[in-house]
Amino acid sequence: MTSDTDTLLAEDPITGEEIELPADVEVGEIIDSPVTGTELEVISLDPVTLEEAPELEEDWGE
Amino acid sequence: MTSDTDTLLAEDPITGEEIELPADVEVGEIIDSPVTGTELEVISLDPVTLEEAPELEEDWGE
Amino acid sequence: MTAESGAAAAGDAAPAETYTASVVGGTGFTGGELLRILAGHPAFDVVQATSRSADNMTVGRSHPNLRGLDLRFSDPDDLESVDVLFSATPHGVSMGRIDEYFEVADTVVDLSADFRLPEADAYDEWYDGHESPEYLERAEYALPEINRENLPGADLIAGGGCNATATILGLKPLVDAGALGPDAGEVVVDVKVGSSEGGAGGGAASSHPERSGVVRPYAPTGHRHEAEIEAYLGLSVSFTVHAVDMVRGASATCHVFPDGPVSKGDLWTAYRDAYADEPFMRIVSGGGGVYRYPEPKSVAGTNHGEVGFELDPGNRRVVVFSAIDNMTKGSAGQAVHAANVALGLPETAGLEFDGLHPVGSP
Amino acid sequence: MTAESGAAAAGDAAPAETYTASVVGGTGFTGGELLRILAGHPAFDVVQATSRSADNMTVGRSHPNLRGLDLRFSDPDDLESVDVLFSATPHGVSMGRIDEYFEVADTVVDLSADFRLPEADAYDEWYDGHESPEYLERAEYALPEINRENLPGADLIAGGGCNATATILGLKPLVDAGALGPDAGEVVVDVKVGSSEGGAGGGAASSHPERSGVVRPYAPTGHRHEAEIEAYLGLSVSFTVHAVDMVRGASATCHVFPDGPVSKGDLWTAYRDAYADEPFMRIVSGGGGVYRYPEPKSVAGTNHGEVGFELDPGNRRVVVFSAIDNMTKGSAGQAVHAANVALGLPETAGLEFDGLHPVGSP
Amino acid sequence: MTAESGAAAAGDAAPAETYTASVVGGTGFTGGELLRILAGHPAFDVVQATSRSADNMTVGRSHPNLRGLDLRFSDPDDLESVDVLFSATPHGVSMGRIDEYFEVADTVVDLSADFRLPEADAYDEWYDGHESPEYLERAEYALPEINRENLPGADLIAGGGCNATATILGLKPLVDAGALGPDAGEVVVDVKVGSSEGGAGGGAASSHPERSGVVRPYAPTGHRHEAEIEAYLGLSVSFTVHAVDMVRGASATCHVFPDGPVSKGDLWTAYRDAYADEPFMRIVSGGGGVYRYPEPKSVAGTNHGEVGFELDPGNRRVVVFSAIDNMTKGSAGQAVHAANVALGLPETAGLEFDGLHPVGSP
Amino acid sequence: MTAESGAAAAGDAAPAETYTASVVGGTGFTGGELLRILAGHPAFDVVQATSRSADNMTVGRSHPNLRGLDLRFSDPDDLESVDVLFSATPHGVSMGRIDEYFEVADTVVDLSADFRLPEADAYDEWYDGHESPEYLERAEYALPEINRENLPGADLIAGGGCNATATILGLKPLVDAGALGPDAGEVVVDVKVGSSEGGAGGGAASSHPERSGVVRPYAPTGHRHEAEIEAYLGLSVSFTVHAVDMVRGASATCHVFPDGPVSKGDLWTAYRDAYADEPFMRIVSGGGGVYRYPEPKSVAGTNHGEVGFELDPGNRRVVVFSAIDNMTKGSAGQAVHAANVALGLPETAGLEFDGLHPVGSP
Ligand SMILES: NC(=O)c1ccc[n+]([C@@H]2O[C@H](COP(=O)([O-])OP(=O)(O)OC[C@H]3O[C@@H](n4cnc5c(N)ncnc54)[C@H](OP(=O)(O)O)[C@@H]3O)[C@@H](O)[C@H]2O)c1
Ligand SMILES: NC(=O)c1ccc[n+]([C@@H]2O[C@H](COP(=O)([O-])OP(=O)(O)OC[C@H]3O[C@@H](n4cnc5c(N)ncnc54)[C@H](OP(=O)(O)O)[C@@H]3O)[C@@H](O)[C@H]2O)c1
Ligand SMILES: NC(=O)c1ccc[n+]([C@@H]2O[C@H](COP(=O)([O-])OP(=O)(O)OC[C@H]3O[C@@H](n4cnc5c(N)ncnc54)[C@H](OP(=O)(O)O)[C@@H]3O)[C@@H](O)[C@H]2O)c1
Ligand SMILES: NC(=O)c1ccc[n+]([C@@H]2O[C@H](COP(=O)([O-])OP(=O)(O)OC[C@H]3O[C@@H](n4cnc5c(N)ncnc54)[C@H](OP(=O)(O)O)[C@@H]3O)[C@@H](O)[C@H]2O)c1
Ligand SMILES: [Zn+2]
Ligand SMILES: [Zn+2]
Repeated sequence: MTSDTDTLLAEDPITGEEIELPADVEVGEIIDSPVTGTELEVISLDPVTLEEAPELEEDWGE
Repeated sequence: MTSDTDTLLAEDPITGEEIELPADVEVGEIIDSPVTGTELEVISLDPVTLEEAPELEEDWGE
Repeated sequence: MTAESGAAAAGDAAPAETYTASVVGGTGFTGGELLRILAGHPAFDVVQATSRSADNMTVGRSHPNLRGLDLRFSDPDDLESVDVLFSATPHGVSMGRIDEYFEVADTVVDLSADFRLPEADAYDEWYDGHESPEYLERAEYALPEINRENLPGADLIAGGGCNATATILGLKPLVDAGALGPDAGEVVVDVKVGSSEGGAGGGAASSHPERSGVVRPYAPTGHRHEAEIEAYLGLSVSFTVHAVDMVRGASATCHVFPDGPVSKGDLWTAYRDAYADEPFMRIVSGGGGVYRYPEPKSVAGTNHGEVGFELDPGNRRVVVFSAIDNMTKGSAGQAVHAANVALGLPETAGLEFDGLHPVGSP
Repeated sequence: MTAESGAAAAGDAAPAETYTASVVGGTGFTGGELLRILAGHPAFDVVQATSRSADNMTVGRSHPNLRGLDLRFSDPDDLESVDVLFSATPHGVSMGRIDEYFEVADTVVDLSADFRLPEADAYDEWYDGHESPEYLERAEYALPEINRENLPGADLIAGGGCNATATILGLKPLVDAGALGPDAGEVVVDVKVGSSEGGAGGGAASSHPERSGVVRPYAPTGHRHEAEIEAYLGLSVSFTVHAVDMVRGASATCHVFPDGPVSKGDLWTAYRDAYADEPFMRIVSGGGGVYRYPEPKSVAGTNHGEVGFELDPGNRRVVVFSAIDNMTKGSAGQAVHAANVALGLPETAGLEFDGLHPVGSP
Repeated sequence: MTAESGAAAAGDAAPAETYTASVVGGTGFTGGELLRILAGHPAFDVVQATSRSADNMTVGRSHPNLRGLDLRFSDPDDLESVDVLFSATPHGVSMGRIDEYFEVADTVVDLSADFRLPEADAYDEWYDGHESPEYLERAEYALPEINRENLPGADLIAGGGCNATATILGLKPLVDAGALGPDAGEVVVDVKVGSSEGGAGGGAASSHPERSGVVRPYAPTGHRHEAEIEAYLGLSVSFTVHAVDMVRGASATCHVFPDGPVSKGDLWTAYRDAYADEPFMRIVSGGGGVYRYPEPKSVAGTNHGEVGFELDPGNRRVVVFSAIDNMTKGSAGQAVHAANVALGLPETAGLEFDGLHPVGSP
Repeated sequence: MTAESGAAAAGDAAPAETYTASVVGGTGFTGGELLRILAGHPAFDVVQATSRSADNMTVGRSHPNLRGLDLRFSDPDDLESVDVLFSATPHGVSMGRIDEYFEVADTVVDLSADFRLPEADAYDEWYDGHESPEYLERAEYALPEINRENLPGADLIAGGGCNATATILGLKPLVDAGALGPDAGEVVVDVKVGSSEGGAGGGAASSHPERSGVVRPYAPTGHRHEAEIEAYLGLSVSFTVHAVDMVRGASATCHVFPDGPVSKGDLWTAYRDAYADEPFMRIVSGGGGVYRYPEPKSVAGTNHGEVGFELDPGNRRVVVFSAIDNMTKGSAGQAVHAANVALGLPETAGLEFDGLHPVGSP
């Protein structure tokens, strides 16, 4: 549905699978993995490296 | 229950009844009427004059 | 009054009198509410609660909040002698047993519709007639806010209907202030009630899957409480009742078109004149925060009634909101309140609970 | 229209045309509902959903039912060219961006109040004025049941308000039948709505502990939807809205006092004349079983509207009940329905879901 | 297969075959769900729905969402010949009528427990024995995620129990990955279910006032679904079921202590291996936003199952969450899914609905 | 102690002493609950309730049940001298102000986690460290059922966490009876809680549309209350918390695998030994009627705790159910109970409310 010209490829840090990201992602941006739904932080761009984002425990109302 | 030394007297702008307010109210402060519950704005202090505060329509989720 | 309570009165200072009480229909919803209130009431001593279906079982088996109460249901055919008999049975039961009730009790407080209407004709029109019409004149309507002066000493007290109570409490100040004279427009009363109004023995429509999440017109027109409202307010109303997703609570929205223009100040005067000295009535009308108008959940579990109003200048309408707990102010609490007045007890005795916050859908 | 869909139209029989679509305000409640409907619609291809707060995140993160949708939110400032742009933003956004919208889209369907009222004056009276009044005449009200003839080919469509939609659907048959002429009494409309009506960004009053179990007067008088009802029904109504404990649903109870006596037969005729051929309207009025009158939960998740009525012979009142899902018939479904009519698609395309039973408080 | 569907198959391209179907127990909750799904299914044509209590009444009277369906209930003793007979009756009915069913139908899909367990002994232990044990071997368990390979061509299909389905879907990936070998600790399964699980004919405990707002242990131990889980997972579990305040939904939290240490990566691998290609299964495990783990309301009305997990490093526990709609994936949807596989139809046919957001307590 | 209460003590018989009290965090949920309980408590006189956000507003504006209370919020920086200061602020506030608290008050009762754990290390591990570790030894855990002997005369009392309270109350009898020795299996605690547990300031996940109808894993693993349970039961538990659709209530289901075989009689003995003399504890385990096991709604609004159990002979499991109201027994009620013990007042003073029946989702 998203036009495929506008995507980047990266590796999911949890499953190792190849995933698609929008072409305009920037370093430091948080984006969710299409495989696991996990929030990932963009660590570098060339190549795109992703890391699990630290969880915001408290925002969820314990 | 509140110690009675610390109160001011004023007139409720809606019912005309005499009401008690905390001694430390300031001009511009919003305070609720003990009679009607309406939010009142402190217009002046000597004597204490109150006016119905404008309602914040949108804060209540229509 | 029993010897016991007489002795108590003579003897010592505190809780001067103790009255023995029984509850007929003790497994029911309002019967359980009566038991809860009476168990915490300083002047009542519950000696019997009846049930045909749970005879000999503990009261706490039906009402888990009353597990601490050391009482078992007994057969309604074996009534004990008491000072005050409360009856919380379906419509039609008390009218057939009223003589029997007076044989065992000095005072009878009935929560059903059986003695609510002053005229026997009304029972022909709205119900299936009346078996003991000779008691109708003797009966006093329980709602102190409109009938306090006739309650002291009354020995037959008829609890109001919950929707009627909400409506009467909402509109009475306007009636008293003369705002609803001959030129007034139609009075539309749109009621929303919880599932406990149907009593403990619900059918398919009362099952959780079917009854959850509803806004269900369950008495579109022709609700019997209209008769009561007409009798005690002198007002014919257009009445519609909806079931909504709560267990306790009745909320009446009254759309009123007064004779002539009224101001917000007029309304405050009318409502404060009516209720400023009432121990259970609160005027909640505008203001800030989350709770600006009457809401059933603000009064759930309590004998409070909340009323409030708003003005629709464009078309001269006054909207009146009235909220009660149908189980308390709308039945068991009202009954105990009336009994308090009848017996000369402090009006709020046993009815001090102020409710909870936050609270979900009580 | 894109080349793609043009080609499709020329070429072959089945799914003749495909239209590209975008949703501005895609994280919102009605935006999510639009995405749900469009994703299942045979003639639409969603190419963009915007969000400022969730830019680049998957749509499924906001709307768990759309986890299967391979789409990420993008910035509302970078709008793609589409055939149809749906905007589901708060009041005031679209009126400021409408020129921009038409630069990228052939057809604009706006779900806010920005283009609903025909006259700019009304925006001064009920809102804070209008920034682009020149578009008001061009806009067509989305509700096909009252405006079908003007929708084909329309390029600016204004979705109705949910409470207004429920009310208009309930009363229109009586207006058309001439029952509400100059001698009719006041029309009282008492509405009950779910919490999704407030949108995704609720405050303290919308939190679960405070909002659960309520019957809360939240627009006692002066609700803006009155303007819409007056504009499209030619009727001034006394309007009060209550929040009740459900998430989806708007239920309007209209208390009506017609010019002269009406019979149940008259009512059936009026409502059947109005709705017998409407694909989404159902008349539910009496009968047996649990569901005898309109209820929001019977139509939850669907584009159906239920209407029903009852007669109060004593005082000439007609009570009309009308129930819709505010997220569907009351906004996103209505918008797609209107787009279907505007583009010449089958009216029910994408809107076939019939709802669930049993269902709790959807 | 009927002549009709044969003709269709021969004639034209699209929906190659149409199968006639009947639903025994059509007034019930799962019967209604079957009717809803089959009515929207491209390959089924519902020709009969039975009821003893609502014989001759329209289906829409029981199920308001099906008011558009032109079908009346008929007597279960007058079964018509069909391709597929679905039976949604209480436990014990089908086992007594199974010969009769096969006289009128080529394929029988039974939603009760009557043909779920492979061994007759198990019926002696967990139920009251079995009347037609000779059919047990012939029956295939309906859940395609664990029994897909045996379904094509099956003519007796036994729908799983809803709590068993939730549990099996949650634990199967761990079993397949070998994480629950002989040294694993106890497997605790703590289930929360909605009120529709009890079926349409509830008693006092199912009435709205008693059933609202509960967290009620209703099967503390000894639930019959344990037998099914043991039969299909080869795992003995400690099983407890609670009723909570929703209508649809079953949520199983499985507390598991694997043989040895596992990592989050191991878990992702196990679950993706099991479900990546499953059309209805979703892994929801962490991430951001409001919906981070499986929730029944995310799948309400759909045939989806959500599973997720979390790791408790301190004590080597894996917590697995599994959520389904008991009426769909947990019964009627599973049954149609299995029938699709059995008949060679596309697996998702008739089961495309993706659910709603926001949604309250469906 | 103030002169006032000293005088009272010296002078006359009835309510011997009156203690002045203040509530820091008075707009919050547990702050409001404290105010409700203290306002009805015969021995306390509330002289101050603080709020930064509602300074000078009436208490009734935040808590509609307290509209009858003649008290306005004041600034937490202007604390009055009182006998007992109750603090109901978020974690981390009290530890920074504790010196200040003791300057104005003789006794401090803190409802947050700030003084709950006996060791400073635990704050490093589970929280963000501790600012005033020197107070930890002085603090007494509030729950009288496990710490009654240390409360008399205590001047720093630390209220327990609600989920920890439910768990500790459920498991303590088994620990005391020695059933959970070194050979016992894992202890799994599966908790279900209401939305008030999150406090008054909820975010998106707490909004009514998102929070209604959920069974939502909100602390799958790693919940901080584990630390408390370990500290006071000496037991490491596998702990998972789910949000369900109620406002008040915490229900813990503990799945326990004792060292060796236990009988139902053993269990009754263990629980009766632990709780037969406890004024607020009830054992509810089997029996008839609708309410057979502990349920949060049976204790809503009360300081009662219900515990019950069932035996799973097949695999030696004991299932323990424990239900409390998180706002009362789980926080404010527990705090007042502890203060009663500390000051030598009757234990149940101010805590007599027995709850409601029927009641929906309180
Ligand atoms: N629910 C409300 O909100 C409400 C409000 C105002 C007034 N009321 C009125 O209060 C009355 C009771 O209502 P409810 O809601 O409490 O009803 P309910 O829950 O159905 O209880 C009825 C009780 O009456 C007993 N009972 C029934 N038939 C009887 C008979 N022939 N003789 C003796 N006992 C009999 C039943 O117990 P057994 O079958 O075990 O004997 C049960 O305890 C009704 O008249 C109702 O109109 C109710
Ligand atoms: N809810 C109903 O039942 C209902 C019924 C009928 C009509 N409507 C109308 O439909 C509209 C949307 O209602 P809703 O309930 O869906 O509201 P909502 O849930 O609050 O959603 C509003 C959406 O608009 C986006 N947004 C807000 N300001 C924006 C701006 N300046 N520019 C671009 N995007 C903006 C928000 O996302 P980001 O902040 O992420 O950009 C969000 O996606 C309103 O006009 C409402 O009156 C609603
Ligand atoms: N509810 C669930 O979540 C769920 C999930 C999985 C499996 N199941 C299983 O599905 C079956 C149906 O459950 P349900 O919840 O739909 O039950 P239900 O709502 O009680 O419906 C039962 C249906 O069976 C009919 N029926 C009863 N006895 C019959 C008989 N002797 N002969 C013919 N028809 C009879 C009833 O209608 P009439 O009385 O009008 O004939 C009714 O239509 C049960 O075996 C249940 O275990 C249910
Ligand atoms: N909710 C429960 O079920 C529960 C159970 C057991 C224990 N607890 C504990 O009890 C405490 C309160 O919980 P709650 O649910 O009542 O929370 P809440 O509803 O969020 O209330 C917090 C209160 O503290 C005030 N406050 C916040 N920060 C403050 C500061 N820096 N200085 C002074 N006042 C401050 C707030 O009012 P203003 O912003 O107006 O000042 C508000 O009145 C928490 O520590 C919680 O862990 C809660
Ligand atoms: Zn509910
Ligand atoms: Zn709810």
